[in-house]
Amino acid sequence: MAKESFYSAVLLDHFRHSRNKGELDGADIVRRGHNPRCGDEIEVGLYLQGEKLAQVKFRGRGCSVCMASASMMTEAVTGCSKQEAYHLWEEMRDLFGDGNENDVKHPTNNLQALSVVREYPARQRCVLISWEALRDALRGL
Amino acid sequence: MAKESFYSAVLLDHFRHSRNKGELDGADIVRRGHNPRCGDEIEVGLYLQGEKLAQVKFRGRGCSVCMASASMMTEAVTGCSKQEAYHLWEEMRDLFGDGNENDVKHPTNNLQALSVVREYPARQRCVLISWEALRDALRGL
Amino acid sequence: MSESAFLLLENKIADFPLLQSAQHSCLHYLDNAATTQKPASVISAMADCYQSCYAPIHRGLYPLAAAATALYENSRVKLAGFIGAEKSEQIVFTRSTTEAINMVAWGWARNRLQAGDYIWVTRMEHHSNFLPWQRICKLCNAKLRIIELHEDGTLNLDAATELFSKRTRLIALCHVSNVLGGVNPVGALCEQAAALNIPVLVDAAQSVAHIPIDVGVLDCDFLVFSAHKMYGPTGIGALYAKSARLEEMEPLLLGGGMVDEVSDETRSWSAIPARFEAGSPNLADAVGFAAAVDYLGGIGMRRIEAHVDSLTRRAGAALARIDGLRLIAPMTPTSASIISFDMPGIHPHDIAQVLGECGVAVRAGHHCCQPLMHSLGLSATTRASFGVYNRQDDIDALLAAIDRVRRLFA
Amino acid sequence: MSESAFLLLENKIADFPLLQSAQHSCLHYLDNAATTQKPASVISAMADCYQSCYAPIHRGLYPLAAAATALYENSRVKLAGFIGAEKSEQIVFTRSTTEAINMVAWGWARNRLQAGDYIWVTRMEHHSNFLPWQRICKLCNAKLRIIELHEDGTLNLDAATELFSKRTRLIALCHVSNVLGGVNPVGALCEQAAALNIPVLVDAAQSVAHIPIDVGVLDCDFLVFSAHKMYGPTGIGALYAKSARLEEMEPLLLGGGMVDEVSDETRSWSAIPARFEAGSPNLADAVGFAAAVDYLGGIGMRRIEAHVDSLTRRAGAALARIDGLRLIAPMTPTSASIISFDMPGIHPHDIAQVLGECGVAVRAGHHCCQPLMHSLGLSATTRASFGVYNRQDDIDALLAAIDRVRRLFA
Ligand SMILES: Cc1ncc(COP(=O)(O)O)c(C=O)c1O
Ligand SMILES: Cc1ncc(COP(=O)(O)O)c(C=O)c1O
Repeated sequence: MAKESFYSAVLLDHFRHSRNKGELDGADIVRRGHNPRCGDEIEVGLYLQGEKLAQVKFRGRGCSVCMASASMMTEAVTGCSKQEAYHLWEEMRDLFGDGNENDVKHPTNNLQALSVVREYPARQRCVLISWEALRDALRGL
Repeated sequence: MAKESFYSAVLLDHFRHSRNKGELDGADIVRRGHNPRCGDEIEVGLYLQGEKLAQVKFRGRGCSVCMASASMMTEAVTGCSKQEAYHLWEEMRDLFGDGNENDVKHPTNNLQALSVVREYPARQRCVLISWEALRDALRGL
Repeated sequence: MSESAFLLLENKIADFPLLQSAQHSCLHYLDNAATTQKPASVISAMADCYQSCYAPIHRGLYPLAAAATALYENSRVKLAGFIGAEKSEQIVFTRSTTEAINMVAWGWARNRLQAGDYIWVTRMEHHSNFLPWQRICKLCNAKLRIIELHEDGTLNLDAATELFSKRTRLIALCHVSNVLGGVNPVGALCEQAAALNIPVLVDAAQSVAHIPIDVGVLDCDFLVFSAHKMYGPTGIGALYAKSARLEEMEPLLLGGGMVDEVSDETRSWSAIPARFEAGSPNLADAVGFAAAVDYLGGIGMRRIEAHVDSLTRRAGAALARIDGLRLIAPMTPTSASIISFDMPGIHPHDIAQVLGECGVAVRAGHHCCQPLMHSLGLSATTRASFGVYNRQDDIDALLAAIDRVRRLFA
Repeated sequence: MSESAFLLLENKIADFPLLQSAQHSCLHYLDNAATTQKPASVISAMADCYQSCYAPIHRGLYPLAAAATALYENSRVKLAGFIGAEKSEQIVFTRSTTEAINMVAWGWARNRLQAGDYIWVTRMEHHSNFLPWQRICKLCNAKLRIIELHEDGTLNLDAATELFSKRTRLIALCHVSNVLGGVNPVGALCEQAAALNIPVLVDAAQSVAHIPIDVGVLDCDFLVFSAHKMYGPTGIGALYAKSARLEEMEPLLLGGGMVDEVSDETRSWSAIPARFEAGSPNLADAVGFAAAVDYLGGIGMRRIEAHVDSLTRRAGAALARIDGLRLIAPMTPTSASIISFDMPGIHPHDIAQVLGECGVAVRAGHHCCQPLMHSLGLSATTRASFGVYNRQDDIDALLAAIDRVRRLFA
């Protein structure tokens, strides 16, 4: 048995009861992220108010990590400025991107449940799909 | 040190004082054998009297095994009928050819000095060059 | 079936250092279709080679080099014997199954393909037996034709109406699918194809460790497999071919050891099989490969087949009884070593991850079979696959872990 | 030179099980340019991998598979560090130097070569760095141009007037010749070539074990080498390339693990380096490769260079004094690890055979360098080559054995 279960209560909760999940009608911008290797696919929609992300929603299908990560992402960036959100994306990329190094900051507060995924390189893409959609949406604004 | 020296007195004698070596003028047929991998090259000439090989000569260049084998070959087949000579070639092929088996007859009398070469697959081609020229000459008659 | 009738092989775990180590005492390794564990005899054969008989091959004139060359060529002879090849020269050591197929596609098929010709594969092929043909067909303006499947995962040969047409240059198919696990009727296919002079390539990557193969009986033109899926080392595989096919084949890799004469403008190939083994031979892995063949031979392929088949059937029957679990291919009388399944609503990655936490190693994904996945309407499946060292307790652990998956994600 | 100044490395024989075994206690292994012996650390790293961390790479979702994947990717990181590559993705694991060169010739050069273009190689190239270019040039109606040599075996760059012409698409040359042993001025060549945007491939097969290499400084576009010539396992090598070159390169082998999406008609490549590693990765040999890098790093490349260079010089000086023996290339200030010689009237095969009987392992033949042999007017030479474990007594044994050759064949 692994020492620490991959499936923490927080992760499972975000998977079972995903936040901000639903149709993306009326979003200012929608972008898609996907992993062709496993067919997972997430669309992320941003709703702006001035410079701030008033609401961030997603829809799509994927494994528990993919769905939980999307759910956590929407919570983490709602209320952020575009710069703050982009900065969070950069932190996630450094943590879960290819060739990530060990000397990176671990995610703060509500993203911590994803840390365990770093030990499973094969699942890291699952974390990033929604974040990549967020990045593309931010760039597209 | 190897148990049995590769260079027996017989082999060295045939190398240093090769029998039947020289120009092939007036031969009934001349054929060439060569090993492109090491540049060795032997020409064999047959002189017939009726069905018998009255004389067999060679010329060329090569390593000691190649030259000694050619010299021994000329001694072994001189006086033979064409069939007898061809039969000797077949025995040599079985002994020194690729994928030779262990259950073959070892060479008789004056060819015995070559037996040790069987332990060195890399040198087996050296033995066969002159025999292949002999085979081609016999077939060409 | 009683336990005793079922346990055809005594416990083999003691032969496998990784499986008997304390560290992995709770491991239920059911990822054998991806790669198998290695017996001590294979590991030590390679170490012994490096420790007591290591030298360059084919060129050295000193005793150690002659001994190393003999070791290498003996491995070839062993491999030839294992699959019933007539001559050891018919075995080319390759890097893998994948390389072997690329060698045939590029070196043999390409020069024979005309615009409009067909190469046939099946819907269940691994990418390694699909992509090389796709590329070669594109290059030659030929057509890649696909034998589709029946609902039960078997080949729908009736629908492949042009399979035995005059335009077919080659049929390339797996002996056993790495997703569905069924055994394809390669013998019958080879026979029909031979009557029309159509060469057949058999991808034996998934069968060679579990099913006795005799190329003399099978009569295929090409057979390819990898050592690492048959308890041998990584980094080596084999291409068997009929001598006439090898004579027709152009080498994919050029370099040292495969030419007789080289000038600035030209070169002449060496004899077969050296012609297809450019570069310094992979001595140690060839020795390990031969040791794996010895290991299999020591147990006996018929006994292995019965053992693995029996395990697969038991597991299949038990899985089929689980609510919310669907076998991808129904168990057929010709199943072998592999079971794929699906738990609708639960992602295969999550299934495999939870199973992994329970010490049950299985694989989830498309298994390098996207054409098949698309046709099944799935993006991934979960796969359990069996080997000589597996036992009933591995099946029990698999079932218990699936129960946990259901509780976690229900 | 005094013995103490010379003996830069303490005795390394204890690190090498084969050399320290009783069976080979009289062996003087001087065939290092063909392949080197393996230290215990390399042999046990591979055995350990099979015994405690073996599983499929890149696809498994269970802890053992994650650990095996980390082991594989760590090996890549080690290799990258060893040659100073910026990113580990720039290291592609190949089967060998030979495969790496074929990958570049087929996958990169072919798509860039137009009729009339040049690829330049040198007169001293190994067949592995000659034949792939010869074939690709023929295929594309390009011209294979050859940098000829001075009498002393160095490159005659002045005579290669069109080397830096607009038509040159690539310069491919060895860092160190496997026959002549001199070090080519690859740094200066790369610099000149870079100014004209001409890519350079450096065949480091003979240098990487003896000379520190930093691709950051060297600035070549491609660098290729094999593990088995640097105290590592057989069956694995590496291709380093600049990221831009890798992006331009088409994969030679297609199969599992190197595609993202596959449909019946198309496919999309995976990211680099996976794109170039079709089929199941060669985990154990990658681990052994990394262990070899650790071994070299543990001694220090500068110390190894000094040791091997010193031995080579000593042997060269002694051989040069022997009547009836001719060094093929005079010792230059840049000699490294290799000496070829000729004894007119005595066939190299006989020299090597007698040396072999005396326990001195050297190589005789064309060394897969027929273009060079033709230009030297020889069909073969005898070659002695040095490694970390060689010492003065190996040179003494070589000299004594050559004396025996002279007496036997005088
Ligand atoms: C200079 C050089 N290049 C290339 C090679 C080919 O290396 P490998 O046989 O490991 O592919 C060799 C050695 O055989 C060599 O000496
Ligand atoms: C059916 C089948 N063919 C080909 C391959 C490719 O084998 P390898 O990765 O050893 O080249 C595999 C396994 O990966 C397979 O299962």
